[in-house]
Amino acid sequence: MIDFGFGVNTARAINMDTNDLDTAREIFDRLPDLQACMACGSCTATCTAGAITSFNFRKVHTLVRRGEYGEAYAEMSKCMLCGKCRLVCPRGINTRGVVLLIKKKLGDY
Amino acid sequence: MQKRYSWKEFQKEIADDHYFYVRSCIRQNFFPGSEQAFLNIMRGDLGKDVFEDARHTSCTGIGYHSDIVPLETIMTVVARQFALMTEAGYENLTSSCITSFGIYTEILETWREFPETLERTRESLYKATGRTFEIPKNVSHNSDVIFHNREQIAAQAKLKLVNALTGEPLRVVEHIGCHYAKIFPSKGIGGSEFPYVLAGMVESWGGEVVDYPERRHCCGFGFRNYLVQSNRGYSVANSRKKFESMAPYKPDFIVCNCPGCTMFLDKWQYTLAEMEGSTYGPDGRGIPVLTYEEMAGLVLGYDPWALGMQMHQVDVEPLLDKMGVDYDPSSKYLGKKGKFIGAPEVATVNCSAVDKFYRIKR
Amino acid sequence: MKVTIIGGGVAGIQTALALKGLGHDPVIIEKEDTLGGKLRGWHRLFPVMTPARDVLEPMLKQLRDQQIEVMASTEVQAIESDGVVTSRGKVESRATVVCSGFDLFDATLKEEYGYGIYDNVITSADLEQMMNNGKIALADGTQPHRIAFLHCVGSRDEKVQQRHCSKVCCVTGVKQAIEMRRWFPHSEIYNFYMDIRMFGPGYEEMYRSAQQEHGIQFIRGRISEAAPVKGGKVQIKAEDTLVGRPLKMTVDMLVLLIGMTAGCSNSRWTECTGLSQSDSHFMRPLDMFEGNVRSELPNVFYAGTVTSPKTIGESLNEANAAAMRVAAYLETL
Amino acid sequence: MNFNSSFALPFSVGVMVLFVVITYKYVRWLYRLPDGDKRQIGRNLFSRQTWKAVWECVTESLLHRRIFRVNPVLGYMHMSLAFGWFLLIATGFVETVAYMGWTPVPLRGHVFFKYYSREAVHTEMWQMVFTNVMDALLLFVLSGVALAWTKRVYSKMLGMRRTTRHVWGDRVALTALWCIFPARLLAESTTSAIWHNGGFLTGWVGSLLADAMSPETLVAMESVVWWVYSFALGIFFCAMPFSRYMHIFTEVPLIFLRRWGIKSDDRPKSFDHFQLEACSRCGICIDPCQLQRDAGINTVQGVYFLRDRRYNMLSAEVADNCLMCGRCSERCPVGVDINSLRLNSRYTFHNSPSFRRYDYLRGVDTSQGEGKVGYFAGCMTLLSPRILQAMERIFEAADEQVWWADRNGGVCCGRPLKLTGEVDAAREMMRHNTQLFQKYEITTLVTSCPICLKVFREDYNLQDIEVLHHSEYIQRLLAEGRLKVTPTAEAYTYHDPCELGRGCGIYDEPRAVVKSVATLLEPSETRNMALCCGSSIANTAIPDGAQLKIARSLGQSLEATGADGVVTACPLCKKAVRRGTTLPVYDLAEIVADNLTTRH
Repeated sequence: MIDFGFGVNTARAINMDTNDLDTAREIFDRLPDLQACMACGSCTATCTAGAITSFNFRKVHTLVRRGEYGEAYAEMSKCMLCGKCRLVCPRGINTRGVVLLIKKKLGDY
Repeated sequence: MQKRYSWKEFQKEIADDHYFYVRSCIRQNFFPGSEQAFLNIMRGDLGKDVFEDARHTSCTGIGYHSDIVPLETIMTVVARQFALMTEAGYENLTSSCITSFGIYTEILETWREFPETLERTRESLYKATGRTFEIPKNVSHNSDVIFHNREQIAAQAKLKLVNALTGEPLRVVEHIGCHYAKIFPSKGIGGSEFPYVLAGMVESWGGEVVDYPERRHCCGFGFRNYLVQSNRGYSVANSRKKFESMAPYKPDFIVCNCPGCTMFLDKWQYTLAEMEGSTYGPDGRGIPVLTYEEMAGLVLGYDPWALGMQMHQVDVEPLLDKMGVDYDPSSKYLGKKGKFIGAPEVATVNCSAVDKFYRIKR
Repeated sequence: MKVTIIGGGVAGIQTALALKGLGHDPVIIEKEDTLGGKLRGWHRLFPVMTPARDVLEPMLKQLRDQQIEVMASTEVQAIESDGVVTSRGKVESRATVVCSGFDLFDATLKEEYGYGIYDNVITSADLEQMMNNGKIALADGTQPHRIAFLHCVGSRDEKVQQRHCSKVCCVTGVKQAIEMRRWFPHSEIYNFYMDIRMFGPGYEEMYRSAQQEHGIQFIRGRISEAAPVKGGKVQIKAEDTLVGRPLKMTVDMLVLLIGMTAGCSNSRWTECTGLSQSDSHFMRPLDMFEGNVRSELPNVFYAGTVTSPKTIGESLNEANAAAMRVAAYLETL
Repeated sequence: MNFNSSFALPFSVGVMVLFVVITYKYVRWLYRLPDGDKRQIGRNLFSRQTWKAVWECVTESLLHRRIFRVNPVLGYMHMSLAFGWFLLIATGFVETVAYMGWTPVPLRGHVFFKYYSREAVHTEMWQMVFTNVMDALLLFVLSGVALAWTKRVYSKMLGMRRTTRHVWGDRVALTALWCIFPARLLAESTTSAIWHNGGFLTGWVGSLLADAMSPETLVAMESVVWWVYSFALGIFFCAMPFSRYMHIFTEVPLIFLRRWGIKSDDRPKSFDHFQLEACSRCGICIDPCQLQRDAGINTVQGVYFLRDRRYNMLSAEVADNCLMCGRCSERCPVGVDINSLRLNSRYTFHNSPSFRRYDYLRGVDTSQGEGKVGYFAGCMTLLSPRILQAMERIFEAADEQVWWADRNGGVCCGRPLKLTGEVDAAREMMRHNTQLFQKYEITTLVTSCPICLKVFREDYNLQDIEVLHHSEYIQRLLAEGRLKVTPTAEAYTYHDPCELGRGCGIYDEPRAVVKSVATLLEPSETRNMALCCGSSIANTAIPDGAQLKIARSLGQSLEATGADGVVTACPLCKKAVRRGTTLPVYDLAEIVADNLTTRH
């Protein structure tokens, strides 16, 4: 192997062909109302943790639904589970349940 | 491929004869045989009038796309090429380079949309060189010209793009330079989504074009992305994306109409083989990358070494054998008078030392 | 009094029925050999999956029962002040209602999606046809597993000179996705959209049930291009704009939700009468409110999608409104 | 007397098994108690608590006083079985002693005394008394068994809308239990038919048998029915430690341990076994559960949760799907602390090491203002700006200098996280907020959120800071005359938030505040049996639709009071109740702030 002084960048694209979508499927089979998310972002706007850190609940769960699990556990662990998001969600999604479920499915504890 | 009728909607006018020829910076250095082959085919096989003025320069497109050369400067340089053409009494410009072709097209469109820029350019050119120029009647890329004459070449063909052993058509991946039609779809044969310029040649000469998911994707050259070393990882990643996408279709070779693409699709295969150990052709070899002139030259029976194919990073011998080309493998690195011109070191992408098979003469 | 109705789609038929009811003598001129227009090609209608047939058949029956005159396979060449000139000669009338409808967007113009090039790229209209024929399958006869719908093909797109929103494709996309889920319960279905515009009663509820009960995934991002993959599949690229990352996937079937473009006959109406067209080439009604079924000419009226994209229900409403307007106009004569 | 008879074998085996298993369990659980608990027992062993425990064993384990409060018939059923059987055993023992004097008699001798004494003379007056007392007790127990049968078929008669669905082991034990006393009646009656030693019941049934059968048949039948009786006892005793009937014995150590101050914690510990196995699965907890009542969720109630956990088949879904409103514990005849057990089950499912997940909290301080009184709005109050505004007006009217801890967004109190079982991570938040309170040296901490209140009082270690709910604080201001309100003609009903009422025992202060401005109307289920709003943060499994159903049902009960408006004292309840009623819903602070007497 020769070092040419540069590496090969990895693709940024979400590849739905190679991503493992089974875990994502298990997640929304358990909480089908997550599918009703219409990405209004009010959860992220009201988020207690999001006010202090870069945690973005909407983005993380959307990535999880696309099979992008990296960082999801660590990100969801920033959540304080205070429940404000559930109160503001116009689609009545059980957001706290989503946080716990994603952590359970993607964590190693 | 039968369904690819859409190209018919994007037909452009290609001059039939009397071309003023401008060269490509990259090709002069890396594929000099291809440019010579173009002239030989045009003049010798097709009997066309192609004029070349030794005073013409780089179009400075690489500098322009790397934000080094300003627009006014490149317009003046382009105007000078046109002045040389006008002085020689020609009206049809044909360019060896896709970047140049894109530059000419872009500047002509700019002059059309903003006539004041044309006036300013005339003034600059006159002040700098005392020259005047006419707008060319027709601007084409060399591949357009070959496409235009593809049936005549087919008629004169000594070989077809067919596997000599099995009789199956060769599977060809065609790669079109981004600046050929992605900027002005109507300036390319077949438009930007399904350009037909190379596919037409391949089909006329008996090959089979492979359509694959990343067909439209850029080769990764991207000027700055290659020129700055720390960005090269991005450049090579684009090529890899294409290779990974085309590899399952087992192409026999890649044909390009752009200097940069030919170079990078060829050389990045070596780089990837050395960096990651991955190759995309059969038996741990790379996929040979040809220019359209080399492809035309092989069809017309030219000697591959005369076409400059020893300059390739990925060895072409497997392809030549497959096509049934009559050539002398041992004289690969022998120059015009039989003088050894030097051979590259053995590279992973070529799997094993070529001279083991062919006893290459030094 | 005699009234000519140009076009025998739902708007034309309903206008004729309403005018007949008001005691006038309508004649429908239809360029094709059968009445019903685009509705004939549709399988079920949103938002409650009414079979298209159940809407059309009773209307056609009424038309026959009331012995309304129909001139099929007849093309209107010009509208004049005392009637219309057709391919079968002049038809004299006191008023004309233009119900010439819309054209389906030609998906081959969005070449990058490969319609007509790749076997398993089809349009929403093709899908309705498949459902009418009772068989949905890939080109090789097998069942699709992964299906993508692309919204806004030929709508809101400057590149194909379609600036307008075709209005019904969003809900059609949702409807067809649900239908596909019923045909293929184990499939994966993705809808790629720019905006979801659920403007009508029950539409939003349908959208939600598509997401929640039918497990259809909505990805916000327009597909940029389709490319072939071995085995007749299609690779599509889009940006998942909600996470800000490009996304690609291979699908078995790509359904393009084609929009409504202005009817090709609109330019003819403009040429012969001087009636004006909107920017998107639909006929421009007198105004958007009180005169929305009237034209700039006192004896020419509009109903249905000749003036803008509309649902079946809206077209029917306009037909009734136009009939009322025509009747009022005829009384002034 | 000769006590050698083979039919007693199943009974003897059963007793042995029962004794060994129970001893093993109790010794193991006690041994595994944490050292702190053991020291606690040592301290309280010889205290008044022990006597109280003895008395509680009598009133609860035998007489089932708490069940009588739920429903007298149901209470009678449980009492007749427990107390009746106890008396049968006790009286039987005395009877044996009376016959035999103080000689060693095997256990089977006491239990099957009617059989062994059949050849003895029964003519003495005291003998007749014993015989008839024993018959009376048997009848007493049989009446309980009859009621139990009835309950299976028609539970409403005993005041229960739903009864427990049992597991297989329970069914075996239950069937055996139901057989024991009819079998005993039959056995004793058969013997009586042959030997004429029965009382009013067994004698009468015996004479009926004697009329119906020949003496030979009776003799043959006698050995069979005594075998059946012994088998029923044996099976029951074998099944008992593995079934719900384990509660018969376990309730006793539970009562003692509880009296000695042992509690379940937010992490599982050995004491939990006593609570788990003291559950008789009577199912009284099912009816009060609003998930069952309003949302049709039938698998998560206390009885099922305890059962699943005891048999190691608990799923996170069952553990998580609970509002933790505490209504079930209020009714539980054994007094099982279901919420704590559920919490530490969730700990098992969800607690993850905290690592550095809340490192981002470091240095976060968005507080403003100065004062010895700190106000902590809590996340939910931040979504109810009317409460914030009302509190601001109240502080201003009372001339209080206030330090606002989280008005611009702060760090959650940690209780929601704790309630999901992530106890370790919740500590991080608690530590952060504690440091914040200490940094500003406040002496009083007021919060308008009962969720925060509970965690401040229960888990925070705020030594010198008095923690008050705003209802307590406002009531105090009113009492001290620092705040004056003008009464209105409105009539309000008050909704007890679970965390405030059952959680912190605060019922009277908010009512006093409401009464200072309006007439107070109580809903039918109030104070410790007040309904939950359905939006409890303790439940992470419930879908939105079910929350809404519960809120609507609560709304109906509040509307039934005829009040002009609903007052509550929790921002989360306020939002939830509003979804379930058309009445206006206010926070306590709002009605006070709106009716402040302006000073001149």
